[in-house]
Amino acid sequence: MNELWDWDAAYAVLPELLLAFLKVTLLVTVVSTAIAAVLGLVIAILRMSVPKPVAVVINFIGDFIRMTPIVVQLLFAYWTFLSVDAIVIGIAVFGIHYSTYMAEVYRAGIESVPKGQWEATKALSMSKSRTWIAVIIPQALRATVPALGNYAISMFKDTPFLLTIGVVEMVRAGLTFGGNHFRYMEAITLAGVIFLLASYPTSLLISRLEKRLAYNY
Amino acid sequence: MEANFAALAEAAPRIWEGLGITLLLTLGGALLAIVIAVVLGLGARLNNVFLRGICRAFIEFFRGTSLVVQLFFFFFVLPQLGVDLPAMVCGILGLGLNYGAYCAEVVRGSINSVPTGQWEATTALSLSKTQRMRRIIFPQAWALMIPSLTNYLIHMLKGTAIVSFITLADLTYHTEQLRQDTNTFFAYGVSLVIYFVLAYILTLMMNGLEVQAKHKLGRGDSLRETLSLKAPETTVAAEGGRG
Amino acid sequence: MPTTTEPETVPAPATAATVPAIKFENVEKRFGDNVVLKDLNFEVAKGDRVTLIGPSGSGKTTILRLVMTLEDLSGGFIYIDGEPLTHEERGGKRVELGEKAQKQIRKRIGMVFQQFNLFPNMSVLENIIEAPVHVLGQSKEEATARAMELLESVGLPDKADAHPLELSGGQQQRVAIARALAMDPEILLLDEVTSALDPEIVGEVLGILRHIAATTDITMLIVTHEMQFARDVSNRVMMFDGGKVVEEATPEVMFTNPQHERTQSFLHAVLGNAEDQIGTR
Amino acid sequence: MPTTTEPETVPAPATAATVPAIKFENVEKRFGDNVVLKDLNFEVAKGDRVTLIGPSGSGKTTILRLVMTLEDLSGGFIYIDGEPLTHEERGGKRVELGEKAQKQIRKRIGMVFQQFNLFPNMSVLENIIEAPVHVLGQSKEEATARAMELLESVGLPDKADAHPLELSGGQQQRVAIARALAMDPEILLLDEVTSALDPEIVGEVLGILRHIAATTDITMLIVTHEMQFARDVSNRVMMFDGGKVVEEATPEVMFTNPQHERTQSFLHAVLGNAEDQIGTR
Amino acid sequence: GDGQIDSAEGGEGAATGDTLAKIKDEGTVTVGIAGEAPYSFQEGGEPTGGTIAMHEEIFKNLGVDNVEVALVDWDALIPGLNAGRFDLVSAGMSILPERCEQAAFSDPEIMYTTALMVKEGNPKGLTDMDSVLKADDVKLAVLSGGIEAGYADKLGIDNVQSVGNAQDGMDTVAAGRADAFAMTAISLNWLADNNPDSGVEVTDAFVANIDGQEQIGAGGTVFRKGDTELIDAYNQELGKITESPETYVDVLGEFGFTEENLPPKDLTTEQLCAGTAG
Ligand SMILES: Nc1ncnc2c1ncn2[C@@H]1O[C@H](COP(=O)(O)OP(=O)(O)OP(=O)(O)O)[C@@H](O)[C@H]1O
Ligand SMILES: Nc1ncnc2c1ncn2[C@@H]1O[C@H](COP(=O)(O)OP(=O)(O)OP(=O)(O)O)[C@@H](O)[C@H]1O
Ligand SMILES: [Mg+2]
Ligand SMILES: [Mg+2]
Repeated sequence: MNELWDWDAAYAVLPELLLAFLKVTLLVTVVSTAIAAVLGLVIAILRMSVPKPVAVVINFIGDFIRMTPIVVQLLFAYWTFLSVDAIVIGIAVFGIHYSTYMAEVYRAGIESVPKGQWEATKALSMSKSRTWIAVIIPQALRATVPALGNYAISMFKDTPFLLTIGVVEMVRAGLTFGGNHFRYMEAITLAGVIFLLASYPTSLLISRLEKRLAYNY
Repeated sequence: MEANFAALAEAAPRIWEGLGITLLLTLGGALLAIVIAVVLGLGARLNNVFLRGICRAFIEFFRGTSLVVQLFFFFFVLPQLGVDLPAMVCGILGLGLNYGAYCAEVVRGSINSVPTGQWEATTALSLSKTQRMRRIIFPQAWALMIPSLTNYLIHMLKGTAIVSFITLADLTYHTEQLRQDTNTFFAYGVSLVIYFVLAYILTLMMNGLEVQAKHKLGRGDSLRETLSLKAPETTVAAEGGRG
Repeated sequence: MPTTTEPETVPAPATAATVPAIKFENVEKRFGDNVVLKDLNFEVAKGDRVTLIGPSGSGKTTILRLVMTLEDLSGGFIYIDGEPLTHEERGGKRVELGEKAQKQIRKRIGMVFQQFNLFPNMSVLENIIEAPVHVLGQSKEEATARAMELLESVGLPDKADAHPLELSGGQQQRVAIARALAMDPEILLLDEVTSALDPEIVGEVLGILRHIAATTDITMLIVTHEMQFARDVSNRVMMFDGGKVVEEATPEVMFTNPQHERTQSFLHAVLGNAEDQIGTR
Repeated sequence: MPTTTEPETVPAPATAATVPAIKFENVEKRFGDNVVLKDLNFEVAKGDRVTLIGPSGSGKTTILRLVMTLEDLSGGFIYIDGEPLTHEERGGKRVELGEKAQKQIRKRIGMVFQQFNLFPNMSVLENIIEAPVHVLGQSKEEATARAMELLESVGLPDKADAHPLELSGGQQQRVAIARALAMDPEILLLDEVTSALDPEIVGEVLGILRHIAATTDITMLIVTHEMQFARDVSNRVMMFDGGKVVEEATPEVMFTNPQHERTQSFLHAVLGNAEDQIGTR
Repeated sequence: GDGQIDSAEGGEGAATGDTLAKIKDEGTVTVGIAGEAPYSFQEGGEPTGGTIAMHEEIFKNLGVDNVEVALVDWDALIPGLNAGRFDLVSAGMSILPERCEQAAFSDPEIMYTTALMVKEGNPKGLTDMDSVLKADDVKLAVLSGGIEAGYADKLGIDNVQSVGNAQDGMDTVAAGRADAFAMTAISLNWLADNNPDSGVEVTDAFVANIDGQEQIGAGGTVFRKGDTELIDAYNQELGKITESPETYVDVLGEFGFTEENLPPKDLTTEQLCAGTAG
């Protein structure tokens, strides 16, 4: 019977995990977060400014995307858009999936801007676009920065799903190593540790940010 | 297309069974998660540094490592240490602990956002700490936390899609099998729709719960909300923790 | 001018001097089923300072918000300088004006809110120059120069770069007043501008307003609980109740010799509170 | 009793009649670096009705909150009926009392808040019987009977099953008063209980309190901006400023002939606001 | 059922080495499979496939009538074996030196040759790995973690797309996401035969050649390292099947296995584990 933990295997798999982490996991997380942040805001504003029936449609699509597993969405997109690279599909699906969450965060943020602020812009005859840009969005954003960070972390931990469309991210790299060497324990455990090491400090940073933003207001 | 539907009809009983597994995991996981969330959420507010530290470590650990890793340990490693749990128990345990840790932050955040006036009134009436929490604060925090809990319930439903890793034949597994007999597009389409309908129903139920809870606090009245597919509010303040 | 009235003259077109600054014509305002204002008619002449008084819920705030187009008008018409504000009669029908037309008129109206509503993401100066620069198209220098003048006149010349939330309530309200004045409004709406302030600070804000009333000819529509301020600044007081103007008079008459029974009991409750309200239960 | 004083008698132990209901001894309260109260000493005799007045931020609320143990005491001692509330001197050292001991004394104190703080998850009746049942251990019937009496006395007998948020502000505050009284407190703390209410409603709440003052012998410590109410109900007024008692007198003296310059200017600002404050800028 | 993908209960706890006694006692052996046709998979809920047929035969002879399967992910086969969730892995896993350090293999059971699945008509004219390497506009799909992935890596083919399972590989080629899919000939032929409408075909099998060295690939059954008694008994029965081409094809032929897949007598697991075969 082989022992539970083998340091040699751990040393052997670590570079592969880190490489995949840097090349795929981090790339997808960062680019997709940027997409989600921007697209989410666009959706949130669009929903509040288009006619009701259009808003209903946008809402429905958003709900559909938000309420179905990202794994299935990845597969669906992968087999539908055949000329697109898997990594691009991955980034796009993560970006779009999380943009529906971000749209909700922005909505909450926008709604948390006191009604008086809207009224003041009207009393000053400010235009709609200027109202959004100069008053509403800056205030809404402050409240949403922590949530954005939280979703980035949660996206980060969802990246293993990329393995279903053949993108070799960290966990896939670990499993491949495991398959070749029949040692999974070290690969999976180290992947977990890397997740923890990357996400915990980030979330600490976010809660500090959260507190600072809260006090400044 | 007809061949697709024929294959679907043929696979229906198995998909139905997979649906059962998915629901069992979701609801079992949710029950465990809420218990863990309340325990850890309250524990993370304790004055005792030691107990609080344990709760915090627990929360950070289960949030920080990913669900796949946790399932791997419960199903494949624990037996080597002599603890041999059935796959379903492993699944529920993994989901419950993972999402319980997330929800603990929701519970803590919601309790903290019950207005200070309510806490002070309980002191002015000399209620004990347990009475205060049980009778005054928690019932009010409950209404605040439901939207975020709904959010995580949907996450959990979606999270069950990976349990084939621990030999559970859930909805995703069976629709994945369906793919061998139908075109890929169709199989995943069916899967998406089923998940959406499930999530929709769960959301409606939770919205109903929220309306009821808010109504008890004398806020929010209409059934209209129950009927609308209200997006789970990500109340930035109440969430407090990390999504 | 000493000319005799010529009988054949057609009714003179409303001239600037005779057209009221604000005119409510059969105004109705409903919130759902709740009719707050019904068939309301009144006029405010140019340069007038009119105070609205009345019990809580009588619709005073609603009137100001209608003028500022913060609420939709359910029925009737409001005219500013004789021009329709939100709706006009066209071919016997009541038609809503386009956003553009409304905006044109809205520019002439300024409002100061009970809760100040300063923009917390901008400095005091930025708050004041925002609209002049982006709405009136003033240059940044021009707007800043004017803003500094206004800050001077509200007694806060050294707070230009401060953050609004660093200021006390009274200071915030003075900035809000400066911000409204920076748009050079013809009409200024004031809704309980001191009721969110500590009693000791109320005076400084009212002093500023008194000064503005004394040195400009801006038309003012004021809602306040400070009866002394109403008496001091306004030249007309309108008592509202049940969505109607119950009584209308100069402050002297209104506060010393109210005619209507409802006005009497209201003033008794508000002014007389300290003296004998307690004993009347 | 007609006995002569015996010279050899040791100082009589503090009896119920002579021990003050509340005693502050060298009380200090800091928030971070901000020293709000410093070396504060005063006493409130049993059955006294003491009103605290003073400018905003002078620490009035803080004093009430210290008595209610809602704030930690930074230094000094507070005694209730001669018993230490949160800290006592033991062997020359200042030691904090256990939660149990504090709770025992806290039971004798009731507080009514500016924002009412009724529990929204309970009906009016449940709000009132909550503490009697779960803290004093009364039976539900007993507590309900007493609650109905109290609701009667605050004029709301028909609102027992209503939800707090369905009530007007004034009604909510009356329920809050009933809830505090249901614990039969020896000391009642009132912090600006009317300042969240509409002016017209203030009277009904003050009337209730006047009634309570007239019909019970509860010791009351009151913070209010309603000077007339202070004059009406209290038998002592304490003026605070800079964390100190600046002046202390009966209401008659305090309001008609204040001695201290700070008191004069404060009362001038608060009471005289309507008359001449506006012109003084 | 209880939702478990298999219908079996699996082995109990971590293995203790007396697995042979246990399965004889119970009359049931549980084998882990990853659902790969034609080796071991389920059809209509029933386990079937080449290695399954072989194991049914062998364990019947060992006095164990009942072969039950636990269907898991490919990557869960070894963790599941170690966790005692089943008694052995029936998936024709390749015998490789690194793997031998962690688990025990039976004697060689199946010889592997490689083939390429390509679009019908083989538009790029591919024949083997070298032809893929030479053509510079060819994208090659490989099973992630499969031997072919290693071949591609060693040959320096970098236009590679990894796929999760054989079905994905075929779809990838059929959909044009890749030009060729390299895998064992047995699997590819089975796939192509069972999906006549998919628009793909399979090239002739070849033995991959890297740096002039033929890559001898052979697969076997995987056991826990301590189960020596079981392995010995198993190998003895296995020998009766691999004894001659006739007996071999008799058992496995139904699933597309031929004489070519019968390992040569002189090839041993020791050689394969030491990397000295071929
Ligand atoms: N947004 C709204 N939705 C529904 N009802 C409203 C709304 N705003 C005001 N009302 C109702 O309109 C009536 C008039 O309100 P308004 O605020 O104009 O009164 P007010 O005279 O300003 O009172 P106060 O002195 O308390 O400020 C009230 O009955 C109020 O409940
Ligand atoms: N929780 C707190 N944290 C920090 N500072 C506080 C806190 N509560 C009160 N203070 C400070 O203590 C001082 C006294 O406050 P307090 O509320 O007792 O004044 P007050 O006399 O009741 O004023 P007001 O008339 O405005 O109610 C103020 O300077 C205030 O800023
Ligand atoms: Mg109003
Ligand atoms: Mg106070």
